[in-house]
Amino acid sequence: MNILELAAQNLISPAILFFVLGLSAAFARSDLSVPEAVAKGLSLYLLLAIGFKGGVSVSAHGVDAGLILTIIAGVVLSFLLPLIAFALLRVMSTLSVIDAAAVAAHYGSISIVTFVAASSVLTTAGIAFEGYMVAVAAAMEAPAILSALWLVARAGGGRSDEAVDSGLMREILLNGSIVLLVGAFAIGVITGEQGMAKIEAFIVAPFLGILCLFLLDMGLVAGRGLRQTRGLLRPGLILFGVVMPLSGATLGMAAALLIGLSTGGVMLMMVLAASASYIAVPAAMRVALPEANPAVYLTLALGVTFPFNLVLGIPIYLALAQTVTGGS
Amino acid sequence: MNILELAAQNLISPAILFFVLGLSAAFARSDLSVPEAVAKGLSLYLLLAIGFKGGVSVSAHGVDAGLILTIIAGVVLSFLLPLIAFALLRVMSTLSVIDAAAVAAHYGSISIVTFVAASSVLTTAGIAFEGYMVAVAAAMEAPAILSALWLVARAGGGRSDEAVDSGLMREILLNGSIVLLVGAFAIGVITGEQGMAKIEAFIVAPFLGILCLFLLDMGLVAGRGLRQTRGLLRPGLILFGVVMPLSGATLGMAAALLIGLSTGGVMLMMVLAASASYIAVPAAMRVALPEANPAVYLTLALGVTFPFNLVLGIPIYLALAQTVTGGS
Amino acid sequence: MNILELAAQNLISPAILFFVLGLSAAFARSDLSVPEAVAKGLSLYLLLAIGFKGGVSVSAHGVDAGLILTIIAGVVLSFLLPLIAFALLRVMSTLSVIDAAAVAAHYGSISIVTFVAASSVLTTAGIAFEGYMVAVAAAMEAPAILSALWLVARAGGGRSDEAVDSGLMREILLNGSIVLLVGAFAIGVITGEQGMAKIEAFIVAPFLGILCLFLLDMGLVAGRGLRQTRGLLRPGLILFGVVMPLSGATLGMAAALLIGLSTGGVMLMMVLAASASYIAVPAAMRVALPEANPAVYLTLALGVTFPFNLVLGIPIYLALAQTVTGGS
Amino acid sequence: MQTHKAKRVEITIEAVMEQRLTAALERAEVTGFTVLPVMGGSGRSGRWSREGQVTRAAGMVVVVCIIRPERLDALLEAAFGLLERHIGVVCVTDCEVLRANRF
Amino acid sequence: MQTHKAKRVEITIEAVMEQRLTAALERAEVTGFTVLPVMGGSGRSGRWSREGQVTRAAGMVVVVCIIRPERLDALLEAAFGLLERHIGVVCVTDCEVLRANRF
Amino acid sequence: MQTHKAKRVEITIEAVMEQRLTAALERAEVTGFTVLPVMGGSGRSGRWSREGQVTRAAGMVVVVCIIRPERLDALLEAAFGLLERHIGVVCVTDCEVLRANRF
Ligand SMILES: Nc1ncnc2c1ncn2[C@@H]1O[C@H](COP(=O)(O)O)[C@@H](O)[C@H]1O
Ligand SMILES: Nc1ncnc2c1ncn2[C@@H]1O[C@H](COP(=O)(O)O)[C@@H](O)[C@H]1O
Ligand SMILES: Nc1ncnc2c1ncn2[C@@H]1O[C@H](COP(=O)(O)O)[C@@H](O)[C@H]1O
Ligand code: NA
Ligand code: NA
Ligand code: NA
Repeated sequence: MNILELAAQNLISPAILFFVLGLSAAFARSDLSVPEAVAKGLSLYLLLAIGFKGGVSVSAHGVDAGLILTIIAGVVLSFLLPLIAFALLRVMSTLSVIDAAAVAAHYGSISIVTFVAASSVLTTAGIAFEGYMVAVAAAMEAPAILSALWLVARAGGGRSDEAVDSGLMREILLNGSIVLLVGAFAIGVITGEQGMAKIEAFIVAPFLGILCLFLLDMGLVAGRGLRQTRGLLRPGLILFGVVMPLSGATLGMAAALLIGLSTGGVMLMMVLAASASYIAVPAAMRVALPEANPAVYLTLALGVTFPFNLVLGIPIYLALAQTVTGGS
Repeated sequence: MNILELAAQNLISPAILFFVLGLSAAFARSDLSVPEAVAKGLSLYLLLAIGFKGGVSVSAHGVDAGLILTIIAGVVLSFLLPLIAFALLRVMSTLSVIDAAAVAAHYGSISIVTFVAASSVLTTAGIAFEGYMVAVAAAMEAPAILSALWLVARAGGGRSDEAVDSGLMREILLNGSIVLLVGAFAIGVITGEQGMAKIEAFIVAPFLGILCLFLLDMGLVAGRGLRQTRGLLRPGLILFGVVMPLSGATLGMAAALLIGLSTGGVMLMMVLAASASYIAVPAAMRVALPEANPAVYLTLALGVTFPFNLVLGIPIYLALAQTVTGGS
Repeated sequence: MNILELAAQNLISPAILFFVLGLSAAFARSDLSVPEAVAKGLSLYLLLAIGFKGGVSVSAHGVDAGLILTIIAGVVLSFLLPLIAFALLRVMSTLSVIDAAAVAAHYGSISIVTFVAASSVLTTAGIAFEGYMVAVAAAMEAPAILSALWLVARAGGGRSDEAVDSGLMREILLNGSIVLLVGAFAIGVITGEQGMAKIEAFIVAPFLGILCLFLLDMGLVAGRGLRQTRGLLRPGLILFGVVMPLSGATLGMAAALLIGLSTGGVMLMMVLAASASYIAVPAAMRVALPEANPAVYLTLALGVTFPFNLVLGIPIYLALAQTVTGGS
Repeated sequence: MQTHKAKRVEITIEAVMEQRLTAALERAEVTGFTVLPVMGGSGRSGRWSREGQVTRAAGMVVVVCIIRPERLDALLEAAFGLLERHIGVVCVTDCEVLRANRF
Repeated sequence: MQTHKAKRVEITIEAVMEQRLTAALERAEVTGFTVLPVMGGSGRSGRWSREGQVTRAAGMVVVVCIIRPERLDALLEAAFGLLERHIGVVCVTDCEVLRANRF
Repeated sequence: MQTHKAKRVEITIEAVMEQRLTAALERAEVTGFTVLPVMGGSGRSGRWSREGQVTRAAGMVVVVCIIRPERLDALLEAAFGLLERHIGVVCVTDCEVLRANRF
């Protein structure tokens, strides 16, 4: 299948269309909304399911040498990407050092929903991938935050010397998403296929439907964010929100090829590098860099890069991964 | 199957019994309750599922000429029914013009849960219906509100000249339920059977069970409403709450026969005409006719007509639809 | 299978591991949490499902003479166990009369989640049990509260003469959990296999998965409770939290053998007698014995006895039930 | 605009006692009140939080009553009868209201 | 610490009117407000509770605005225009704030 | 009934800062506080709302402390240290409490 066909097929999947519905409803100022508790419940489900499935897959195929290497590569990428993002932002935008560093932190980290959407595209297409990629996702959440704080400290801004108190480090490393993802992964490894047999009807069958409902909410939130901050996103920033994921994906692809991941693994590594956090990093930024404007980083990550990755990025990354690995 | 058997079978379906359980728990002043966020989550699910299923069915069977005609008929009914309801109320009750108009608006509009319950009775009985009926349901939500405001304006009451600001019209037309119903319908049309295959396990399999849980909550809410407003509902009003749905159903049947809908389609049109809104219209009334007493219209719609339709109306309408169409 | 194998197998079931994950996350002070509304929604689901399944099973196998006898036995146990618990506490701890009585009330009553976990172990192991055990569970919730208040009155404490106003008795008997459990049981009896066929995909298939998510939350709550009250639980109290369920289970086993329940029935009766309430009884204690310290009884029931029963108690009780009934 | 003196009474109380408090308020002829949810708190009986709470027993609510100054004592008596044995806080503030005839 | 006199205005209003109220506040150049959820309440139109509510129509919210004293009248006019026909309560309290330049 | 003068301090603060604020309050020996949820609001950093929020970062909470007047300054110092760099509002009101020994 060529890249256009893939993109077209991706575009008319229910998941993408529910995201577009949410976006449109928000733009039209409909009062459609998903209660906060329900949205949080759905995201707990997605983390639990994706983590557990990854763990079961590792327990079935065993851990090949790639696991450690891939995690190291992920961590290095997470440290590195904010530096690239920061450099791009200083050229492409007029953001202050603090705002630019805060945005950069988001792009070094990852968006787990983009990962979930990408892995469900792989599953639908029948393309296998390394189950331990969810562990890599978890490992990539935090390092970017340190890079960003170092960027600020270097520029002498933001009192970042006292910013990273021990409380913050614990909060970042033990934030709920990471703990549930890694915990469910571990439980999947321990209980294996036998555990999967017990809870498959909950974990696997309704997964795509629940993803649709969750993406509806993401569309609503992203749309409301975009509507409330119109004017804030100058062309340069919007361009950054598209160029940066493509740069990240390229680096992710290089790393994945060096390690020798499968087609699916290469694609997921690209997705991780390309996606921008909107959960763990924004919270950390509010604590450590309160002077940075949340409207900038949230709108960019959630309103520009997330939709770009979801709608166009995923088929592009998949097509590239298939080309470079010679995968079908 | 004759009408009594149908009613009996309907009565002992889990869905009806969970509604009765909710009603009884509320009357007995149990503290059983469904959190607001969960109730809202369940209703999002029902709207998404029923809309999507309707859309997929349209994509499979094609749109016959009936779609446009049926929507027009629905809109006309929605404009018309409040006038009949208002006339009946002026005769049968001592409600003020404003209260009567507010009640009338509810009966011109529709109750989507009654529609969902009716369509699941059809599905269980293996009776097909036009998938576009969910679009008709959406189209019937709003017109009744305009009729009711016109009734008030004609009587010189309620400052309704300024009542329908442009904000209110947008709120009514883009209220969350309509947007999700129509959006999911459109996504169903676009993605068709292929989309259904992906999310069937979420949309179809657990549907009836989730409806049970939702009806439990509806029973609790209706029961609490009835208990708190005892004394308010005079016999004349209660009688109206039963006579009006039967009148609406008769008109709905006539319209559906004129258009030539299938047995299932006729029955659903009756249900739409017979049911009374308890989501979109109450909210609109609070904004446009704040002087109308919400206890009257909410109790009548939710405490009298909704249970009547659910328990007795649905089997009656089905039996009639089968008789008049010669359907099995 | 011997008791160690059973315990080991129980230990590596996803449900137990998610509970352990929740406990660990709480101890590590992660911010992982399940929103209150979602936790309540999950518990509504579990009550509805377990009640309904019990009812369907009764409708299939008929009610044998055991039902009435077992309920009577359950009620007697619920009255009796607090006296034993109280006596043990006066010996093993330095709790005041009021605190000891409040704790005792919890151990006479039952924990429905422990019951749910135990019955899912039975289902997985393919061991049948009497469907009416859920009715027994409901009947055992309340009597213990009266025993505890009597203990306080006898000691002249706590103004318990005025404590049990009629409002409180109604609240206890009609508390949401009991009403939903008994109501769903009755609906299961009425609609039988036919009703089950309609909602099986909601009630049965995802059950274990939802239990996992719920136990994750229980682990978080229990862990936070333990962390916040460290120092409060002296060794004597912790010992009581383990000795009391074992004593309860022994009495429960004796009663079940007298009545002649099946292997599964004996095991569930042990579980009911061994488990401690953390929903109905704490609420009643806050109203009737506000002077009793909630940290003591909640931590003991939720932080000590619940994990003990879940992890070690259930396999022990099952092994014993198999031994004494000669069940396989 | 024309405003009128009134008292704002804020009662923080266990959720299980809410019904009993509002019934007592109604008996004391308090004409209106508003109930606000509470996420967590801390006091002599320690820290608690609503997140992941599985039991009704541990939550609290805030009941706010705005009343005419002359009705304050009746309200406090009614509330105090109930609160005496229970945890909870009562806080009274002077305030001004529009539409005094509603109170 | 240095504090400054201000007014705390608390408006209890139907949830369906929230958008219209906050728009009116913005037109009256009120620079900030906070919206709190309401679980239930009682007044002349009876008792209501959020639990199990299936309709948007029945809920209320509390909107809290802290403003400089001299801006009170403009705010009350703005709110009153909306509240006249609707149920709801307005309550004004004297207060002190830190960082007065924010109001 | 016998009431006692006290201060009611209401701190509106980002949810991510809640733990740090309550820890600071505890260090300043504030004996009790209550945390209320916030649905949305508006201020210099714009309008926000809790509905459909997927990120912890954007929410706020209100922390209410009732304290003896003489302890006010210690509390404000503690809160201010934290709030200086963060968005949020502090509002102090005079109030009367029952059972003064609890504060
Ligand atoms: N000084 C205070 N200020 C505000 N809320 C308080 C105060 N003291 C107690 N509370 C609230 O009342 C609850 C019970 O207090 P206590 O009885 O002291 O444990 C606490 O969890 C807080 O929610
Ligand atoms: N005196 C009052 N004190 C506090 N809240 C009130 C008061 N009166 C009314 N309310 C609130 O305003 C709502 C509507 O009041 P009403 O218009 O009197 O029915 C009630 O449900 C309460 O939430
Ligand atoms: N004048 C005010 N009155 C009430 N709440 C306010 C006020 N100003 C700000 N807030 C609250 O504090 C949050 C942050 O304010 P700001 O730092 O001005 O963006 C707002 O979203 C409101 O919830
Ligand atoms: Na990234
Ligand atoms: Na109708
Ligand atoms: Na027990």
